[in-house]
Parts: sequence; C-alpha cells; structure tokens
Amino acid sequence: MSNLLLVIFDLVLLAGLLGVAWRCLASTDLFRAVVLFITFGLLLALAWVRLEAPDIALAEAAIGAGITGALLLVTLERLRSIAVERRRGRPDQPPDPAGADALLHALHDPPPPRRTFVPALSFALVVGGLMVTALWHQPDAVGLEPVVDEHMGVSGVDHPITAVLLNFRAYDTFLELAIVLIALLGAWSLGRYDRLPARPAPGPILPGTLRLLVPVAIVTGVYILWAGSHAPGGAFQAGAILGAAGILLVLARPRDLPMAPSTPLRLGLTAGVGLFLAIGIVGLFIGPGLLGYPPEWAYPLIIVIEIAATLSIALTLVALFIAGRPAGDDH
Amino acid sequence: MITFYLMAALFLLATILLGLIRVLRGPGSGDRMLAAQLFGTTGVTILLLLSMTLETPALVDVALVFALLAVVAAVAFVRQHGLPEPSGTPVHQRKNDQKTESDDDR
Amino acid sequence: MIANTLTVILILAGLVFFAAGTAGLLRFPDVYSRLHALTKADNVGLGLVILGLMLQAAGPADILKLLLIWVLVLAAGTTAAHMVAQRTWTHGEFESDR
Amino acid sequence: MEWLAQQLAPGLIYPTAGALLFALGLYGLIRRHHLVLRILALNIMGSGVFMVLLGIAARGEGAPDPVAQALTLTGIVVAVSATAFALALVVRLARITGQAMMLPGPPDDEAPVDDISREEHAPSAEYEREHRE
Repeated sequence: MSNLLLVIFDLVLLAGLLGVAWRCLASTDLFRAVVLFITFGLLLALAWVRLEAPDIALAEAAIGAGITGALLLVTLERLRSIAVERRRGRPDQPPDPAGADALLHALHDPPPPRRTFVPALSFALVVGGLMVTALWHQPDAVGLEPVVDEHMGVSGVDHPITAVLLNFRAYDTFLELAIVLIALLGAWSLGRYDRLPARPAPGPILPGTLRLLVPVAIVTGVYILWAGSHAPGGAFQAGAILGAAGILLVLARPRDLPMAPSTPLRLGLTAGVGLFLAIGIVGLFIGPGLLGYPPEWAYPLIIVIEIAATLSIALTLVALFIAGRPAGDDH
Repeated sequence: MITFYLMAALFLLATILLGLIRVLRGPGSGDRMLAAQLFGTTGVTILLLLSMTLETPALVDVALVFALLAVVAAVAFVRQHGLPEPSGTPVHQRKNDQKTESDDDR
Repeated sequence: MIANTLTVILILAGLVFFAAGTAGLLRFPDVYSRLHALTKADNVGLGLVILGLMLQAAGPADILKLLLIWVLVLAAGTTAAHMVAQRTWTHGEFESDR
Repeated sequence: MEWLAQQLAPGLIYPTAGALLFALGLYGLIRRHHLVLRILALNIMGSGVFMVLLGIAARGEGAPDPVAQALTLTGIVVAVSATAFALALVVRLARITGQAMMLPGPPDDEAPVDDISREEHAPSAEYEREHRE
C-alpha cells in the first residue's frame, strides 16, 4: 500500500515539475516566469528527498528559496529601472525615443515566432528521446558506494558525502570554489554595483523580523556546518544559508549597502580557495599527495577548510547578488 | 501510520498543484507572490511528513531551512518595483485620469 | 495508541486548514481577502500538523526543532503578508499585467 | 500492483523525467528571446541533468552513490554562481543597448530579420557609438 502511494507521489511530483517548467518557459510575463521558477525549486527539493539525497535537498532549499528567487526578482527590478531611465532621459542625454519599446520589453517577452516551433520541437524531442533511450538501456551498476564505504575509516569524517567532497575528490571541490570565485570576478569586472532604485518597506515589521531571523540563520548555518561531519550538511549548505541571510540583510537595508572594507572582504572571499590550496600543497610534501591529508590529521584539517569555505561561499554569494565592485574601490 | 503520513503528503502536494492555477492566472503580481508563499509553507509540511515516512530525520533540517528563508523572496518582491515616495497617495485614492509619476514607472 | 489517534486527528485538522487556504487562494475575489484566507489558514494548518508530529517526536531536541520551524513560518508568513498587502495598497493590484 | 510499483521505481522514472526536463529546457532556450528566460531555461536543463545523475545514483539496493551526490552538490553551487554572473551580464547589456534580448546582429549587418521587426531591435545610439569607436 505505502509502496503504491510512494509511486503515486513520485508521478504527481514529476508531472508537477514538468508542468511548472513548461509554463515557466512559456510565460510572456517575466514575473510570472520567476514565481513559477521559485515553485520549481521547491518541487525540486522534494524530488531530491525522494532520491535519498537530503544533502542536495538542503542545498536546494537554501539556494532555491533564499538566493535564486531574490536574485531573479532584483534583476527584473534592475531591468525595469533601466528601461524607465531610458524613457525619461538622463541629465547628459535626451530621452530615448526607443525607450518606450524598451520599457515594454524589459519585463515582457512576446510569444516566440511560429517559424521556430517545428525545428525547436523536433530538436528537443530528438535529444530528449536519445537521452531517455540511453537511460532505459543503461545496466544497473553498483556505483562507487562500496569503494567509498571501504575507505571511510581514513577519511576523518563519518558522513560519506563530506568525505567525498573534502577528501576523496578534494580537487573537484577546490576547483568548484575557484569557479565560484571566478564568477564573482566576472561580475566585478562589469563595473561598480548599481544602487537599487527601490526602497525597502517602511515600518517596524521588516526590521523586527530580521532581528529574529538573522541570528537564527547564523545559528542554523553553524549547526548545518557542524552536522556535516556525521549527517547531511556541510560547507556548501551552510555557506548557502549564511549567504541567503546576508542577502536578506542587503535587501532590507535602506539605500546604502553595508559593504565590508575592501581588504577584509577580499581576504574573506579568497579564504576558502587559499586555505584549501595551502593545505593541499603542504600535503604534497608531508602527506600522501597534492590535496591529500594524513589520516590522523584529516578531521581537524577538513574542519578548518570547511569553515573557510563556508565563509567564502557565503560572502561570494552575497557579493554576486550585489553584482558589482564595492563603491570607492577603484583606486 | 506511515500510510497515513503519505496520504497527507500526497494531499498537500495536490493542493500545491491546484494553487498553481493562481500563479498562472494572477492577475496581479501580489497574487502570484502570495501563492508562492503558501507553497513554501506547504512544502515545509510535506517535508516534515516525509521525514516521518522515509525515516530520515535530516529532512527536518531541510524544512527548517525552508522556513528560515521563506521570507527572502517576499522581501525581494517588495523591492521589486519598490514603493513610491513617502508623499505618494495610495493608488485607490488617486484619480484615474491623472497620470502620476509612479504610474509611468510601470 | 492514544498518541497515534491524537496525531491522526491533529494532522487531519491541519489538512482541512490547508485545503481551506488553497480554496481561499483560488476562490476569493481580490488580493486582500486571499491574503487573509491564506495566512490564517496556512499557519494554523502547519501548527496543527506540527502539534501532531510533536506527539511522535523522539526527544526534546526534536520537539524544539519542530517548534522553531513553526515560529519561523509564523514570522515569515506574517511579514510576507504585511509586505504584499502594503505593496498592493500603494501600487494597485494589477500592475504586473499591462 | 506490486509489479507496477517495481516498474515505476524512482531509479527509472526520475532519470526519465530528468531527460524530459533537459529537453524542455532546450526547447525553451531555442525559442525564447528574452535573456532572463533563456537563463531560466538553462537552469531547468541543469536541474534535469542533476535529476538524471541522482536518479541513477539511487538505483538498486542499499545507500545511493555518494560520489554522484557530492558532484551534484558542487554543481548546484556552481549553477547558482553562473546564474548570478549571467544575470549581471544581462543587466549590463540592458544598460548599454536598452534591450534584454539577443540583438539580431551588429548594426551594419544587412541580414534579413523577418520574424521580429527591425524597428523593435534597433540598437540604441549609445550602442552604436560604442561600436564605432
């Protein structure tokens, strides 16, 4: 009975996911597309739960609920304000007659031309069909679970995913941190941050809620980080939670953003990558190899790297949300 | 008991899918945002029920994170479009024929 | 046994509130009434389910965690409802659809 | 009933749905013009890939493959950073050209654009100035 119910749950969930994704991509109103995408992230977290991946569900919860939605909504606001500015004209520039069009297009996308329907559909169907066929014919394999299980003793932690992330495949995680940092450098190379034209809601409600939520978020982030050594949790999830808390602060802040001074900010952003690399290089000389640790030192080293990585991920996510170099940082 | 939890979770999933009609129809962005907020709470409840069904206590942490960050999108929503100047009168009290500055913004 | 029965009753009551919230979301005429249906029904619904699950919890830590979740959702729901209402009041209802 | 439940095990239906999500995202990526929608399409494609990975990892008896889960975890964080960077690029593009869509081509490109009128996509003065320099 409960097996059958689980199957029904899966089918309803997947139908919902596909339906939401389809309506999202078919929207002409961008705001509607964004709200549907937020819902998509929620359903996705449920799907990860059903696939026995609570770690991923945790990360999806923090990123889907806290970061992506806010990022998309604020991008829409930026596009709208750019369109308004163009229509009105700026002090150094007369109003742009095409501005009215731009205003229309900033938050609406006209339905796509009929001409592209057949080629796009057939291409997507062929690709999807090939993938489905390949997946159905793929033989069942045990995967790497037994191998990981066998080596858990030397990993220094009790949670297999943390062991894979920070020990067995540490180079993946190291490069991942580097990529996140590079994304931030890319965003910073585009210029200084745009001050959002909108104001936060006046009144005591939002500050009061923040006073409750931000401390709880910090405690939860630290708890998730600590839990990572023996249960679902770890640096990525904790970093995402703390990053979301930072984004909440940025959003609620009137006008001026609470940017950290330049040097500590940069140190914090690079702490994860830097410490990881430093410990990895030390491992090359006195340990088993590059990015490897001696088993008896593994636990403390992993904890140190995780703390630094959490800090860096959280700061980077907030900086990516602000999208732009801190003001007064040029020379 | 487990069957009961599962049925409850399935019911809540169905309410989410029904609520999607409101996101699709709108008509205002406030309606859409409200629906998303309801989905967040329903999702938290589904996670709690699933944590009993699948016997995975970690799912309570996932629910905790969802509950913690449920407000972020709503705060971003208020910033989206922003609020008019403090002197601005509520839309309901404006005259229809009088085009105001913040109407242009839309 | 008694705990199980109570859990079932509480969760069922919670589901009724969720159903009412969804019905309100779909059937009520404007944002303000939808808001009202949704935040009340929704938070009471979660509260009842959480009360039901507390009876099944393994220890005090789990009970506290469940309680914290409820408090957080209450705070988030209240704040979100207030902000959506305020924004709708100052901006009008239909500004998203031109 | 039990037979049906076995046929529809998560290890099979989730990867299938993942592949469908990927195809759906691809379709949206090709058809939609607005860059934010294209970024959403890319994210949906990425979610499909994650679902395939995790679905295959969950196949069979016993605990799921932790390596696939760890890779997906890093993938999600990379995806959100890339999304943030892409959105920053879109805002920058909109600031320069006044459009958040793909432009049909450089200003002097005479290639015919039949589906969208030239008028709509005409690059702004600022864009032309930057390209002339």
